[in-house]
Amino acid sequence: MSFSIKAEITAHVKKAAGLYRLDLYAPEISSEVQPGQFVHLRVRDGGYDPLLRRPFSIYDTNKSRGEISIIYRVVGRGTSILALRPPHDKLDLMGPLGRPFTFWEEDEKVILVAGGVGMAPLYLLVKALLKKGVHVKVLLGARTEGELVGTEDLQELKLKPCVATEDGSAGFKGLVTELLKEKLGENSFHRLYTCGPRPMLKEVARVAADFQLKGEVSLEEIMACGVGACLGCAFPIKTGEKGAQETVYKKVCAQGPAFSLEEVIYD
Amino acid sequence: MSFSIKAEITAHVKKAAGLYRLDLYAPEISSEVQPGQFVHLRVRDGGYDPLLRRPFSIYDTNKSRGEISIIYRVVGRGTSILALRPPHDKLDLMGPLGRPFTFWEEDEKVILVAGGVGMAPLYLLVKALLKKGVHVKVLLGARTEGELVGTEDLQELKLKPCVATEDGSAGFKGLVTELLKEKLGENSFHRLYTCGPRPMLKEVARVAADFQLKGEVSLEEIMACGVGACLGCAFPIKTGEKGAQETVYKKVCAQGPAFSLEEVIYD
Amino acid sequence: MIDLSVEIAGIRMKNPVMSASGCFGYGREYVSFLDLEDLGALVVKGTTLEPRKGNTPPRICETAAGILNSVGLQNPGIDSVIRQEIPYLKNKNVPLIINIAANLEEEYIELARTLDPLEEVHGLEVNISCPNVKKGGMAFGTDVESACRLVKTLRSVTTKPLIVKLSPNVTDIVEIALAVEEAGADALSLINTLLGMAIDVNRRKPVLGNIMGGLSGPAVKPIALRMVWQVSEKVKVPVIGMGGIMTAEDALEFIMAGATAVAVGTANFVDPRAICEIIEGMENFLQDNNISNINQIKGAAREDCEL
Amino acid sequence: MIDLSVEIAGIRMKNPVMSASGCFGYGREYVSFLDLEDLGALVVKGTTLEPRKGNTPPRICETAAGILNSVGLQNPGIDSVIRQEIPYLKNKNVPLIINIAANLEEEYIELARTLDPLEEVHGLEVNISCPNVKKGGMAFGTDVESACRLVKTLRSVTTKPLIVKLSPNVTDIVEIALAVEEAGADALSLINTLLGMAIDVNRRKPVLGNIMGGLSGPAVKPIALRMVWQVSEKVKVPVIGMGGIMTAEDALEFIMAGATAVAVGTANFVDPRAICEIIEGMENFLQDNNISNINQIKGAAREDCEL
Ligand SMILES: Cc1cc2nc3c(=O)[nH]c(=O)nc-3n(C[C@H](O)[C@H](O)[C@H](O)COP(=O)(O)OP(=O)(O)OC[C@H]3O[C@@H](n4cnc5c(N)ncnc54)[C@H](O)[C@@H]3O)c2cc1C
Ligand SMILES: Cc1cc2nc3c(=O)[nH]c(=O)nc-3n(C[C@H](O)[C@H](O)[C@H](O)COP(=O)(O)OP(=O)(O)OC[C@H]3O[C@@H](n4cnc5c(N)ncnc54)[C@H](O)[C@@H]3O)c2cc1C
Ligand SMILES: Cc1cc2nc3c(=O)[nH]c(=O)nc-3n(C[C@H](O)[C@H](O)[C@H](O)COP(=O)(O)O)c2cc1C
Ligand SMILES: Cc1cc2nc3c(=O)[nH]c(=O)nc-3n(C[C@H](O)[C@H](O)[C@H](O)COP(=O)(O)O)c2cc1C
Ligand code: FES
Ligand code: FES
Repeated sequence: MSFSIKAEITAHVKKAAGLYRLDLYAPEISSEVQPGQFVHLRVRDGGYDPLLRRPFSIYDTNKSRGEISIIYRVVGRGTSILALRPPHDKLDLMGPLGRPFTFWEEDEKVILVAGGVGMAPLYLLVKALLKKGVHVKVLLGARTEGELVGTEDLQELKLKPCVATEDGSAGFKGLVTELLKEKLGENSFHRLYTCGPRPMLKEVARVAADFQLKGEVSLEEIMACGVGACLGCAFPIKTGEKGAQETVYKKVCAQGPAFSLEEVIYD
Repeated sequence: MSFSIKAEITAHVKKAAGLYRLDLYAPEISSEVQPGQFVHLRVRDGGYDPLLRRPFSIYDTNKSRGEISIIYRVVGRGTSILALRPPHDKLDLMGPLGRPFTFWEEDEKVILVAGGVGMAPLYLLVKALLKKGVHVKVLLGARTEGELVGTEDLQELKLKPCVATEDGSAGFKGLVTELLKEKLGENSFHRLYTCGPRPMLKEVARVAADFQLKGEVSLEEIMACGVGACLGCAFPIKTGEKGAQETVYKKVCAQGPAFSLEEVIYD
Repeated sequence: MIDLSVEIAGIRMKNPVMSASGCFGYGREYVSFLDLEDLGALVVKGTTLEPRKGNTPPRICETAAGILNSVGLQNPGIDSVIRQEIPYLKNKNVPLIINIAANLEEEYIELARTLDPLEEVHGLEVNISCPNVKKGGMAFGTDVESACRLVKTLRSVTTKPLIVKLSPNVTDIVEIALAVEEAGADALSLINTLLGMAIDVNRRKPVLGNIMGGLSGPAVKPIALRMVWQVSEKVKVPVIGMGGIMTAEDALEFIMAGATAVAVGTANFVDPRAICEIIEGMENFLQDNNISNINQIKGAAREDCEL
Repeated sequence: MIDLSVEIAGIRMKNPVMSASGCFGYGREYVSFLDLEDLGALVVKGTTLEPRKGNTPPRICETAAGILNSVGLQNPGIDSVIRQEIPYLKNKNVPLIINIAANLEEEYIELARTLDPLEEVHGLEVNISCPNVKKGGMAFGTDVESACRLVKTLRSVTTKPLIVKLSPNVTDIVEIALAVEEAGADALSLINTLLGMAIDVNRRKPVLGNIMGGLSGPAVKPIALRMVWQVSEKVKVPVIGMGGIMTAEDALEFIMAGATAVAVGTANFVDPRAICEIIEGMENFLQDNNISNINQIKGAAREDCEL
């Protein structure tokens, strides 16, 4: 079940330059959402500028308060307008949407790799995994310290994420995928979950394959409808048996955003 | 000389339901403006919704503070957005634009007829006429009391406007043009100036002609450029000698908004 | 009290607002948000004989008050639609119109033949105007002769109402409309999308994977409305107007221009309840203006207008 | 440092940004806001042989991210323009291009003959695409044969650079572009406005006095850009791109699509300094991207793109 509602902004805070956390009162969505799902929202009420909604992962929920949170980076016109919306404003919201991450009962130890705001769909997953007693290792990567997402929230869950920044301003200096290689060399995991920029995902998938580690990835693509009706958000996916593989286009909004790491064609 | 500036909102007050007064810091415009001129402003910075600027008469100035004021009625999308702009916001402003009202040195007694927000271009005219020692009679009309514009401001100038409302909620119950007929019957004037809805202007022009009273009218037409470049704001105007009269289209923005009462074709 | 019902080529609709093909999936995608039975008619995604993979992403690009799409008729093919989608829609109390597209005349015919026996299909919308596939029908839609021949042949293989969907990418849409009517179309849908493109100046590349795409949304409304005005003046068959309809007012503009019904496309992406809001808004407008029957204002803006 | 200069049919422009005809008056209207000499070239309002009264108001209607206009070529006629406007512009150091329009071939010829001897006129833009007058040129712009004949004849009566302005209201703009090039055009301007309309549902009447009007502004940019892309791939003469250019990025999209220069119309109404802001923005873009010459990115988005 999905809903189309007007959700009041209960809090809207700047976490770092260009990075915001938005809390919304949306009890229907809060109680239904599963990790990896997203909301599709209008940054401005009325008017045609911009015309389309914008999709954002549900970062966290507070079920007792009927709230959901999203974390977003200002990258263009829509997010710039969103950043100006004050508390108590109401946003046009659709959700929860999309196919959530899959849980495997047999998993005991999983590793998560997030690039920047790619942490957004993973935080709720971390919480769900911890609740199931799964051991969770989180790797966070970003260009620079200010672009890291979720470090404090993870610490509140008593997790110590391994951090990599390209400029060395925090943690390991280099790409998070190098960190991943190191961790996979040291330890074995039952599953990998990841979200981040496309080149990172490609490398994560390659590394995971090297270690024969399976997992899921949360993809992003420009969306129109968000519900599987327009076929706008297609992503190339491999299907069929090895040898006779074919490419088909799957809908990120309805058949994803979570896909299995191996089936996605990253370029 | 006209200017294109960013003007800070110094005050923005609701005068009545759907009626606002907006004060702007615009010293260049404040010191140049003549009665009857207007500004052309963007209700929202950036974006294409709405695309075009909106024209508003300059209602008043405070030269020592470098301010201009406009009075506007919320009638559609643009004015609705404008009404939400808070003090200290900056508006994109062009002005002063348009042909102002004409003064005739020989005039000693003039009558002004305003319909609703049609008072907007006339208030500065009243002030200028009074300064020249001209005796000014102002007739204000509106559908109902709440839609009257300028009553208090005129009282501050020690003028007592004659008021007509269609529903009788203030002053004379009926049309301001009936009041006009009465006044013209009682007294003679050297000139008439008017602004208001088109049917009112038509009737004012008819009545004035009956009394062989000349004058000027401030017209409104949808505008694009506001500076005479697009020919979008054309209004039909009679030219040529009686008998061999022709209709031409004149630009309200550059050849008006002030036109002589007799030359305009009202329907 | 207010009668919004209209009839298009024998299809009785409780109101004149339908979904536009390709913008409402196969209906199910929207059942969380509205009741399909509230629609005047449901027009499904363009369906081809064989499955189609669709075009390379990105397929959507937002433009000023519009969107470009280059979906490229991705669909599972008619057999799958009959097996997977139509049964679901069969039980809904809403007229079902299947939008068909093809490269070749034979494929259109095969599609019409396949659908002809299905009682649950109330009409066919023949897309001769998709700008997004190399041979996607637009060749038919921009050429009078091939459009005519196609419609004539289709007329001979099916008794289902034939709604022909026209392309706006033409010099003279009236000419094509008249020809297609003459050839046997029961109704006309207009407009499909306008061919457009966008460039990403930072990447120095077209934004869409397929380079060009079809423009829809409020940006195109003035063009769509003009075409509906021009065509409905000249043809006798009913016209279904579409292109940028976002609000009840927009829909009423099309009706007043001469359309019998309207379809809502891009608006569904902005508001999943758009169709219902539009229907409600139209009803309110009629109520407020003391008009009891929508047909009373059909073409109302044409009165005393000469061109 | 950054070289923005381009050449169109022998007209040397210090930058590629010109005013679009009808959207910048005769230049003087904008001198309060910018220095005319900063423009790449100044294209004046469409001018006819005899004075034209223009269409019944209202003539402007705002639409979603666009405007409809039905000015209808109101202008004082060529003699008056030569007497009243050209002398003023003569002393400005900016290439002056006169946009000419007519109903009949003979009128176009007379206009070209009249302007041919004037040194201060650097080029003629031949409007064969005005949608706003019954016989306003659009008949020429939508028919290959009459367009060709007109351009051939004009070519024979003037040595001035001939820029032919094309209509977007056609099925195949490439066909017309090629024909007009073959007939002797030195450059092509595209696009003129798209024919559209709007209805006031409360009055139940078309909004514009003339019923239909031409759509311009950001709404049409995707269509304009697509046409510039298609045409500049096929013709050898320079293309001047226009339609919805509001920002430097928009202008760069047209250049990357293959245009040699661009023209700015509706944007002037939104910001009287638009042309200057666009020039400055283009310069900054080139600087930021280490590109020394605008010609280096002409058609850049075409590389490795096949259709
Ligand atoms: C399922 C899903 C979940 C997402 N979750 C988050 C999240 O939790 N936090 C977050 O910050 N962002 C998230 N995104 C990305 C977010 O939707 C875009 O950043 C946003 O829509 C950009 O809007 P804009 O108007 O500011 O940018 P625009 O001006 O439209 O574009 C700016 C840039 O962003 C890219 N972009 C635009 N839309 C998308 C999109 N839908 N997906 C990917 N890139 C896009 C454009 O290609 C362009 O390069 C998610 C995207 C998807 C598909
Ligand atoms: C020279 C001039 C001076 C003006 N001075 C004032 C003033 O001092 N105070 C004031 O309240 N209004 C004034 N107006 C009218 C004002 O410009 C319009 O009310 C305003 O532009 C409407 O914007 P909107 O987006 O809210 O309305 P829209 O949504 O654009 O339209 C709503 C209604 O207003 C009408 N309208 C829109 N633009 C204009 C226009 N330019 N002129 C006339 N009617 C229009 C439309 O036809 C429509 O019926 C003036 C107009 C002109 C031409
Ligand atoms: C994403 C998308 C997919 C579309 N797919 C089809 C299609 O398969 N068949 C068709 O005839 N029209 C298709 N169209 C065109 C629409 O049905 C409609 O004619 C057009 O979008 C104009 O209406 P709108 O502005 O309300 O969207 C599609 C439009 C969009 C935006
Ligand atoms: C009000 C107005 C008047 C116009 N007049 C003319 C004209 O006289 N001659 C002409 O060739 N084009 C004319 N045009 C078309 C523009 O020159 C330009 O081709 C079109 O508006 C697209 O560009 P834009 O979107 O930047 O405005 C006019 C456009 C507008 C909006
Ligand atoms: S966004 Fe429409 S199908 Fe995914
Ligand atoms: S608004 Fe452009 S000429 Fe008056």
